[in-house]
Amino acid sequence: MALSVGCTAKPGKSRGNRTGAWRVFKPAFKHNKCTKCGLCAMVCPEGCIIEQEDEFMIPDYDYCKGCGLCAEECPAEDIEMVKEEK
Amino acid sequence: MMRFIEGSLAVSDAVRMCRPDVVSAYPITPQTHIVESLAEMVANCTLDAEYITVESEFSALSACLGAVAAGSRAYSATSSQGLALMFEVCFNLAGMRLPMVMTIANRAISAPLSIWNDQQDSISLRDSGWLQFYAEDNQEAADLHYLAYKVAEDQKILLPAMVCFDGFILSHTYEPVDMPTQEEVDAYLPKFNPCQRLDAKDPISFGMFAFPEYYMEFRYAIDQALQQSREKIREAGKEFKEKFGRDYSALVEGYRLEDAETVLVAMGSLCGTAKDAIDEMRGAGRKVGLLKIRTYRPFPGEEVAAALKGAKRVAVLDKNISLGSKGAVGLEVKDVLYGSGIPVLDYIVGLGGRDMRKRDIERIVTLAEKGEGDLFYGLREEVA
Amino acid sequence: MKELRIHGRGGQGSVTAAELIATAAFEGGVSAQAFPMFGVERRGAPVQAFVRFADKKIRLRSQVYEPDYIIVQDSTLIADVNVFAGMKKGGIAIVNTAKGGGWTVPPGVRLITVDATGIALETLGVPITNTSLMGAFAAASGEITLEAIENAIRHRFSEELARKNIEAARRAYNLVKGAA
Amino acid sequence: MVDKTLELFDCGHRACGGCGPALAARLIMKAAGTDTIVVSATGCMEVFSTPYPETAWKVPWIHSLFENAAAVASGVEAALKKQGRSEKVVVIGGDGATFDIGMLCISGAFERGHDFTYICYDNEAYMNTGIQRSGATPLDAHTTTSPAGKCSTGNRRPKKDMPAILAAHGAPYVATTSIAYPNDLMQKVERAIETKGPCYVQIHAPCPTGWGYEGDRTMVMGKLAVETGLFVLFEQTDGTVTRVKKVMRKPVEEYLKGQKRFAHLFKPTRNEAEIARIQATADRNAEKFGIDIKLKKPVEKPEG
Repeated sequence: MALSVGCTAKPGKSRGNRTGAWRVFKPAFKHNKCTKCGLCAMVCPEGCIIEQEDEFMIPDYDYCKGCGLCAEECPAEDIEMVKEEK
Repeated sequence: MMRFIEGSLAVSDAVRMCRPDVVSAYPITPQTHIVESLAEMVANCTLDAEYITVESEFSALSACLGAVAAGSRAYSATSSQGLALMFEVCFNLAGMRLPMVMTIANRAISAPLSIWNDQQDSISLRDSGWLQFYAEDNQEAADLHYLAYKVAEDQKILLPAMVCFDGFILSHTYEPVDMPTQEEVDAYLPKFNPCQRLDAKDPISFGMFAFPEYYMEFRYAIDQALQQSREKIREAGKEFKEKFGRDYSALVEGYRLEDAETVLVAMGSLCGTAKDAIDEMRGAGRKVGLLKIRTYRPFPGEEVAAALKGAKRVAVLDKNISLGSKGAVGLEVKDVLYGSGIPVLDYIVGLGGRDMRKRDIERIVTLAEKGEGDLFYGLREEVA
Repeated sequence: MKELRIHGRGGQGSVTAAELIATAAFEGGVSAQAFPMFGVERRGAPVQAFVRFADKKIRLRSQVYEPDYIIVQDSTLIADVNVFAGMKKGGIAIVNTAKGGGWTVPPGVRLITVDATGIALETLGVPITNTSLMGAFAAASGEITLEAIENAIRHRFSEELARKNIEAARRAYNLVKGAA
Repeated sequence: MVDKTLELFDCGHRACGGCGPALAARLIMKAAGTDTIVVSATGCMEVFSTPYPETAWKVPWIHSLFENAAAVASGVEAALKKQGRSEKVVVIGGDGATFDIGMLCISGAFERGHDFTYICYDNEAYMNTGIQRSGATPLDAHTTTSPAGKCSTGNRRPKKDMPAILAAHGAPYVATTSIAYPNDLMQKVERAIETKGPCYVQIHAPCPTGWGYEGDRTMVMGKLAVETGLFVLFEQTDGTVTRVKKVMRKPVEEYLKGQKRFAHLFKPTRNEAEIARIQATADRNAEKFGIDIKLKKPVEKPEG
């Protein structure tokens, strides 16, 4: 790859860094009591929780660092942090 | 048109004709007349630019950085402490490959506090990645601005440039300067056309940080651009000669080098005094010549070597000192002549406004003939 | 090449005088250079400014140590500053005074006194002596013509002010010419 | 209107899990929108979002130095003006860049009246270099340069009042907000950007690593700071406080206890005096901004 002039970059490149590998605990989105309020997506520091066609939220595990903020904030207590075996 | 004009005003008028979009500077002696004059032009609508009156030189250059990144042509001017305060931003502009031009009215650096001329300020930034031009007179000082923008903004170069002229000695001197017309400058200097800029339509991240696996390559790229800029300077100088008649196609300039046994090497206004001194010495049968270095960065090593190859000895006049070592030009010349057997003697002269007269040049030539060099010239007796 | 050193006090316009004289020389077809003594002097402190005249491009950048001419804008300086220092034989010293002289000058130096302040007060109404001294200098040295001075003044000042200043320059010029 | 679905701060950035500033960046960009140029100061956010060539920013973004973001933004704004362009300029800097080293450039830029919004993500210390105190570090917080010890209770000084300083520069809009209140944050950023002239928004952005709590508690910490009165959310227009977030105040202890940086106030012995000083800070804030929700009391019988 040719280097850019002056160390610049176009958007999109950070996706090359799969931060999902940092995860120890994984948020399991149970979709039992979920009210589709979207708070989990709003508070995710990664911005990796994505609304599906059925309006349920699913994290992109390629980037989810497993911080647990979504589980802590979920008003329906419908997200569970589980130890991940990789 | 020939005008009888103060050096600072010749520079500010040249800058005006370069059509900067953003001017940002902070007052400091002896540069101040330049930016006062530009502010007046903006106030009178003879210069269509945004003039940012910053709270420090550090912000002046930072604002210029932002302006260039956003795709505008930027200009600043400073001296001495002001340039020292810009140190960090200087490296940053070059590293980010953001071209602009800044005038340095060369002045000594504190302490002790001195408002007078030497070249320590800009020399201290020789490693920053900026092109550095040194003017002998106000004609060169003005002309080098058109040339500097042209080279700096070239797509293969994209580096900032300093046009250095000796504070007070040139900046406050009235002399005749041939000023071109706006049309002539427009025909020589194209509009700034950045290859990338801050633009919501095509987002780019500028100024990222580099891990060890990339940092060296980016520094290498800057060095490559500077190395290649020699050819671009020659080209731009040649075109300058075609358009304006004055020849800047070489990075150095020889004066009476034919059969010269002692060759003086100098930068800036000292070259003028040296030329007069050489004429007198030649009149007395002494074989003396001068090599003037106009472009210090990139350093014109090959030209210097070629110009000095016939000399019996070389006497370098340095208006700066790398404390604990030698003068910055002297070191470069020694490097270039390494292995040639030609002795290079370095003289630290004119620091903090110490006046250099013809007789001082003649005395230095005498010292060089005796092989006495690598010294501060003309120290007070109580020190010596 | 001829060299002129102007002695004055901060605020008296020595730099402007140097610039005006050099401009007049330039407009008269002579190569010229004018520069101040680079200093931090405040109002009232003794200051100097320099002018060089030559028939070819002036390259020399050092200060003026052995002047062909000096102009002393204020004779009270003479007690404290060696204004005549280094003057060349055959040189001319022009001193602004109403007294008429009495100072010891170096051998071979001609002393010319002119009441530039008096002329300035009568013609301009203010004690700004630059243009009167220019006239005196032109008459004494021959380095510049009265016509060149008039042109330089016209380029610098508005019409009314230019008229008065030209009058000041002429009167000093004629006074010095008449005395010669 | 803020488009909450807009994501202009991309995945793959290298912030710690549960990072308050990373969340701040996402929320800021939702409010700012695509027609924005971001100028960043050196700091944690700059480092975790732009290791070459992996930029997380989907808008034009520039970083120059630690202390010059406001000056760079001045130049960007001037250039846009000259070119007749309409993008909005937003500066994002941490509290070190804002309260301390960048103060001169910020003061200059605000005084000159450039049209830009300066956003400080305030995590109350230099996190990028390993948790050193800044002018935004609160009273008694332990940092590596304000350590608690035998003869120290941590940071000796209260937090600098940066909003007041910038309001004193004549900023037309000054606001404080917190990542714990995403809608409040987005609304204030949007208002700042819409307001012409230099505006300031300070976002309280808890840092799990620097403060010593688990990443899942970032929102909880943010809320507790507000609910205890230690960080007041307010809005100031042309020098007048126009809106304040009112709370049912909790004792400061509830906020302090959950963070390692205040652990020395509780262990080995409870430091009543210092906890009282911090409580007094909260009480003063409550008094000054009138944040307490006053419950209606039963009407007292007249005497006699």
